[in-house]
Amino acid sequence: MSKRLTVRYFAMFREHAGLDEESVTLDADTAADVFAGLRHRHGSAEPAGHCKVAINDELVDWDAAVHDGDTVLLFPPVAGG
Amino acid sequence: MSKRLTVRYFAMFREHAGLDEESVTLDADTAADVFAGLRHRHGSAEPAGHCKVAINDELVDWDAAVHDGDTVLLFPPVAGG
Amino acid sequence: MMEMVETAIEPGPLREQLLDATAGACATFEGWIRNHNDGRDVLRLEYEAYAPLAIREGERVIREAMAKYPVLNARCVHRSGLLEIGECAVWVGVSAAHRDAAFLACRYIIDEVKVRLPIWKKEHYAGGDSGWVNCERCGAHAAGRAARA
Amino acid sequence: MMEMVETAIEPGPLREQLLDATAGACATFEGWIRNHNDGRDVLRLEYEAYAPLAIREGERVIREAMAKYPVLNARCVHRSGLLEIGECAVWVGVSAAHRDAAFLACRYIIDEVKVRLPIWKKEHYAGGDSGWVNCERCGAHAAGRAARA
Repeated sequence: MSKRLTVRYFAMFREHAGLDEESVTLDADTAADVFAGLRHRHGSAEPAGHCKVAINDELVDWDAAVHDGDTVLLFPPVAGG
Repeated sequence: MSKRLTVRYFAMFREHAGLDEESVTLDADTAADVFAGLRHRHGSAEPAGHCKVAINDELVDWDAAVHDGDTVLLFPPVAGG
Repeated sequence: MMEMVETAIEPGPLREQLLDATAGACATFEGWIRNHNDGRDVLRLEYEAYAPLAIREGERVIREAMAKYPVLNARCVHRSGLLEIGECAVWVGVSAAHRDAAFLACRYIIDEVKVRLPIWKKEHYAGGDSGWVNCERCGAHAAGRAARA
Repeated sequence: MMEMVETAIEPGPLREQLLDATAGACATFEGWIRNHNDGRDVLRLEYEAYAPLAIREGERVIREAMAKYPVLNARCVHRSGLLEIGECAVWVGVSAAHRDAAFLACRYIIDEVKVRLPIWKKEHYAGGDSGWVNCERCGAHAAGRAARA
């Protein structure tokens, strides 16, 4: 089902998208659907599993449901420390 | 064979002997013999193996030979850190 | 306690905060910017972090460490922004009654922080190019974009 | 490098001496005087050391650690004399390219230092008595003498 979402890109994804944040209308049930549907934006051909995702500032699994109005944060593979 | 040795006591051994250092003449071939021969001085009924010994400022095994004129350092069980 | 900062990490005052009359051991770890990685000369590192979630996930990691091991205090501070060679990117400190718990908790925290917190680093190489660490295969256009950056 | 000191150990300058442009990790350990041991309230600790041999054996331990693990710098400082609760009795610091070696070498050094260096500690208890640590069974007259001390 089509949802209106705010998507935020970080690090390499932000550089690829050329922006921090955008509003998108997307046919997506789960976080994984958002990742797959926005490949042309974040630029990653990798499986979502190598990356992380948060919905409304909560880290979630890729099968977490997205709802209309959610903010989805797409994180490339992390490298702290 | 009887040897003239300088013996130094540390920590609990020093407290028991009531002095840091003394000259002794002792029938001893090895460091273990010194430890056993001076039980009344260092006060330990424990096996030498729980303690350490140095001859002329070198840590040695208990079966190391002692020679006339050596300085033997008797160390109770250590507890650094 | 987890903290994200944008200025130099100072280990001295952080260590003070771990002091406890019942503590017999204190283990710390610091991650420093080194001048090489994977055989390449590194000039400096750029850290990007999403602080709200990094703090929340860091707090979770610290709570896990304190539940797993008998420790008294545990803290972690991570820096973001542009860091030069030799600077401290992350500091972890743990105090405990005994050293075993202090070492294990400190190790647990840094291991988890490195793989769970939303923090990224971009290496700037001697050749003038740059690259996001762990992202070699992240994007189809990755190599080309990094080289142009 | 191994050092024996009779005044307060200051971790700040010691850490500085580990800095190295090729180091990505720094692990430290501190042993602090805690206010309890084996269920007894401890007021302070008295460390006795035979410095010449403690230094030599400490240097040997550090060399062993550097041979076993790929580390860049390793240092240990041990204090002797009368120490109050919360004071630092021993500091170990190791820098390395990677954290695994830094942690393992740091742990190796403190573990060996505790059991190999000619250093002893006497605990002074809240009850007014005192006792040499690890020496419970050292001497026939031990308990009596300590109580009178």
